[in-house]
Amino acid sequence: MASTSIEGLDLVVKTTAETCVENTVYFSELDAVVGDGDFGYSLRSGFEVVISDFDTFDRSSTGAILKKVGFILSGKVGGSSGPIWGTAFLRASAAAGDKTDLSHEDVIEILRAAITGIMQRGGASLGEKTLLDALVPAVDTLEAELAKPESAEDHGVKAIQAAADAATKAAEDTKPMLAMRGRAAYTGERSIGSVDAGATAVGVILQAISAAWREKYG
Amino acid sequence: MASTSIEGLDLVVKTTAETCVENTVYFSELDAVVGDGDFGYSLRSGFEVVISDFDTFDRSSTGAILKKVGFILSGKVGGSSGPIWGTAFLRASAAAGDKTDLSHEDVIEILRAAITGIMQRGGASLGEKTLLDALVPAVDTLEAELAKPESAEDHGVKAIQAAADAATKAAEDTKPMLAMRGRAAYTGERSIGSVDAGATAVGVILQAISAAWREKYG
Amino acid sequence: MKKFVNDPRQFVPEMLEGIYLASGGRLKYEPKYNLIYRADIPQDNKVTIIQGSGSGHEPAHTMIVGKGMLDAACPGDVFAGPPVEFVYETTKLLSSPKGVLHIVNNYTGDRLAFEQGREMSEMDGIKIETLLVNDDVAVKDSTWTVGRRGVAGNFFVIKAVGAASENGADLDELVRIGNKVIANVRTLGIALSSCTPPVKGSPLFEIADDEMEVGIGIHGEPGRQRTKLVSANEIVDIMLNAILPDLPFNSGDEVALMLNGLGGTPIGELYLLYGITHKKLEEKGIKVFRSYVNEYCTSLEMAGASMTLLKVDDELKKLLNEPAEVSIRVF
Amino acid sequence: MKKFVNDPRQFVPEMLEGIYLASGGRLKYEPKYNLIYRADIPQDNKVTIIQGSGSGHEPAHTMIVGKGMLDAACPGDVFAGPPVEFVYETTKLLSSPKGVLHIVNNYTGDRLAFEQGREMSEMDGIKIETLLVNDDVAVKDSTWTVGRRGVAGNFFVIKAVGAASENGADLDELVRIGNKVIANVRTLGIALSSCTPPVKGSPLFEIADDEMEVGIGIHGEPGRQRTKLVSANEIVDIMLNAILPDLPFNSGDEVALMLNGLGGTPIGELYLLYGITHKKLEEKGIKVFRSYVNEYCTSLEMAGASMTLLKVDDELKKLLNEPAEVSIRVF
Ligand SMILES: Nc1ncnc2c1ncn2[C@@H]1O[C@H](COP(=O)(O)OP(=O)(O)O)[C@@H](O)[C@H]1O
Ligand SMILES: Nc1ncnc2c1ncn2[C@@H]1O[C@H](COP(=O)(O)OP(=O)(O)O)[C@@H](O)[C@H]1O
Ligand SMILES: [Mg+2]
Ligand SMILES: [Mg+2]
Ligand SMILES: [Mg+2]
Ligand SMILES: [Mg+2]
Repeated sequence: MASTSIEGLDLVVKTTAETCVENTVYFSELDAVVGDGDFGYSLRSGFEVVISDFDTFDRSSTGAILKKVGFILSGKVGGSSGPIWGTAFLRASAAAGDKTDLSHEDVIEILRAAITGIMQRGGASLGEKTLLDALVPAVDTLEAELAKPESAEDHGVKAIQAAADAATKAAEDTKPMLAMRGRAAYTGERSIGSVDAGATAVGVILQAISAAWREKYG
Repeated sequence: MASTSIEGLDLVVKTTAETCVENTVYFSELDAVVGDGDFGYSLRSGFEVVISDFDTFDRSSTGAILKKVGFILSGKVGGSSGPIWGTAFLRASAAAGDKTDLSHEDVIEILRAAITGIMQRGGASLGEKTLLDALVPAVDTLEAELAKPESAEDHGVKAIQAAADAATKAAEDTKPMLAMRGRAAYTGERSIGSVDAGATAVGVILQAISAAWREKYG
Repeated sequence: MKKFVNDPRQFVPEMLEGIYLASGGRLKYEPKYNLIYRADIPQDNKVTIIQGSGSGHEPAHTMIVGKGMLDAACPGDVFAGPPVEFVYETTKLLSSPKGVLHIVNNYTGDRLAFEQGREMSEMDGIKIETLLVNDDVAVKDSTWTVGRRGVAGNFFVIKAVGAASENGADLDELVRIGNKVIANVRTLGIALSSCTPPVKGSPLFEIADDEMEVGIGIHGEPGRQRTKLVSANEIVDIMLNAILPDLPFNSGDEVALMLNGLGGTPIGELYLLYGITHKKLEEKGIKVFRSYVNEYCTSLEMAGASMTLLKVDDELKKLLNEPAEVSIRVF
Repeated sequence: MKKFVNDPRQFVPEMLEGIYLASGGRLKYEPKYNLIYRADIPQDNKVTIIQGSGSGHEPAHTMIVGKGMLDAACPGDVFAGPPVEFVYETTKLLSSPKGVLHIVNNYTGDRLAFEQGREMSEMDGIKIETLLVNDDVAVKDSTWTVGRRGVAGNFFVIKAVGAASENGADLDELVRIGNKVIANVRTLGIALSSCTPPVKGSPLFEIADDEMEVGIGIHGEPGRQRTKLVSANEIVDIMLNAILPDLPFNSGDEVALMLNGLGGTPIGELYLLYGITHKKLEEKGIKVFRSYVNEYCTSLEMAGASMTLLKVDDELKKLLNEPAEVSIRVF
């Protein structure tokens, strides 16, 4: 992964959208344990539009693509996930700007911008049992792996797998946490013992991206 | 059963009341098959007052006792059963009048008066799948048995048992009938194949009366 | 049994006491006869309108006592008509010189209690007339030896005669208006689940997860047939196909349309059914004059709905538009 | 799933269309934004009052749009706050020179959508204020990092500001009144059964036949604890013990008392709970000024009830007594 092209971003966006749609029921069931069970259905409302409208997107830059996704998610997704995921993509879009090729550093900067957006929008910090608890360690790992010289040789295949594995493990680690955000927070002590739905989703999505990436670039 | 004394009527009334209270759930379940399942509960509302107030009844005549029961049932029992059973006891009371001893003929006359009352009040004829389909054959049998000379010797024990058996069998025979009265009538064809709740109750009550009668007079 | 209840046998009295206490002085309560009545009744210049029926159909009938509706309700236990005594004592206590109107749903128990109660009251010199409500089209005519059941259409009878009686109509006039409503109102109900009378403690009937009962009675009596649960569109068709040819309702008619919940079905589903029905009626040239979507006549917590159509003329339209006040507070 | 439904994903739009059609011209409907609004809104001399929230709580919030209540509701899907776009477009379409009031139940999703929608609308020059409703006492304070949930008490906020806004109150005045209601209203809910969102098709949680969930959220979120189902008397004690010390409500206070059904519980049981509660409050010297027994804020077909107490002063009493008109027809 010497540079992340429009093509690569297309792959990431499409895989994210398809993974969310395929996992509608699974994500909702995770949310039903201590939340209200709408998480997967909410995401689907937006990501199925991303899929159906994908070919009509303005592809002139990475920022243009991300902006379109951010608009769709803000417009169509209800619950906490609409504003959170919408903001993440819109902030990522602003960071990407009109670039058509992204360096490793660009990718990390874009992901950090998304994380900052989520934190500002939702007010959550690490350890409060949200998707941040999977997303942040994943980006940390990605940054560390991409900094290694060998990552230049395999188009980032190993780095992305490492990031996905970090997310999967971190999602599992949300189990003992007390939910402090979203509807799950109302369950207090009873939220302890089950994984966070959003964090788990991040792991599932990153694993899917990693597999698709290896398929194409590995 | 050379004559039916106040004592004998007490036994009949008490046994009827206790049997209805004991069979509350059973009678209601029978009614629930194609009716609305309130039959046993409705009867209980009245007969438990009969039991609790029994010792305060005016016992100066058989008619007085029957009148009191008729009043309680009319006042306390809802659904079709209140007017039907209430009318039956009130008509029986009128037929019994101030008699303190009843001949075989008196007993039959009283029962026939009750039957006529039920028919006038509810408009039902034989074969319409109501309690009449058990009560009428039972009284017919009782009349025939009491007419036999040997019935004078055993205080009517055998005659009453024969009447009870006729009722039990007749209740079973309501199975193939189409319900034409009460809430069960609304089920049309679907009422075929199950016994009528009221007819079955008559059988159960008469069997209980027969057992109590044998115990006391047999 | 998943209910808010203390002693199940005290369910009806405790509910009635709640209705009384929540009324803020607008209602009176006589526990001896399960009697809920308007605090400002009887009035010398108004016919007194009374209903009995069973409990378990709330808000019918105890919760629709109020100005322009019922003057009194003396229900029996859950799903059982009242004892004769309730009818007689209520009629005696609330009789007016203008007379008393008994509105009776056509069930043997209710009829017998009101017939006997009327006979007894007339011996006291009270002037009484009776309306028999029988709007349920569920069961085939040939087997209706006892006539049709009275179900949710009862609401329209009460609304029309209630309004007319506030306007001073005499007893004969109320009988004419009530019978006009009865002649023009038709209902069909469909159940998705059973219900549990508190004293019984178990469901009245069993029904599979993928089944529905078409033509259900409001006491759980079976209806036309048990079928697979189908889509809301198909359910509306089943209901319209049963109701429309029965009167019949024809193109050019105006109707009041009611989608009534049976107790366990949320109001959102009723509005969904309403929208489908409204559009299908319009396609057939039948105009909805006024719409009613809520619970009016329930069967405890039964999931299900009934559809009622009332064909209206100018007189009925005017009466339905009159105001009414009952103790159930919405605001 | 025992529901009247076609394609489950069309449940909300089909319900909204029914609400629109049943309104007889009193409401308008914009399907693009799940938007139900008064046909006579916006008005230049009246603040526009808007709520979003999730669907599945009917009659809240789409069915309480009308004079003296909400001017518009733009709900999301079942149990999901609306997308930002709904909030922004609704606010833009219905904005009045006197401003717009957003009434938001305190859930992350609702808050975020309304915050972002407000930012976007303010960039268009629209004057906006927000009320955050948070009346649920269910969960212990220490874990409420996100604040309390908004539940049935929402009704009283809407009723009070709706009445004031009909009387010409400006935006600041409505915020003051709304926050006074919010400061004085407390609710606790108890579920006897779960509920099934149409798209999910299966119950949100499992609950045994002899259990109840104390402090249930209106989206099926677990509450304080799962216990054995107890008698209605004991349930009222549990509710009062959670609610009364929280404000606290004291002897000498006057309150509006609401017994709200969660969807599957028949109104008869609500009146039974009401009667018990009314008497217990009187024993404690707390006077019921006005009573509300019905469904106001449901969780689909969930069996259960919530109790809401609002401490009232002369100003709130006057506002609660004002008339209101919504499209749900009772008569
Ligand atoms: N304030 C927040 N900041 C970041 N993530 C959050 C926040 N609140 C909830 N989440 C994430 O969103 C997920 C739930 O999303 P969703 O079901 O759409 O929200 P809701 O709680 O409104 O039903 C949670 O599992 C959590 O990961
Ligand atoms: N018109 C009638 N005449 C005589 N018996 C009747 C009549 N209608 C019903 N019954 C009897 O009453 C029984 C049902 O009683 P009950 O459940 O109290 O009446 P309801 O039909 O009002 O619920 C039936 O099983 C039948 O035997
Ligand atoms: Mg959720
Ligand atoms: Mg019965
Ligand atoms: Mg009955
Ligand atoms: Mg949600």
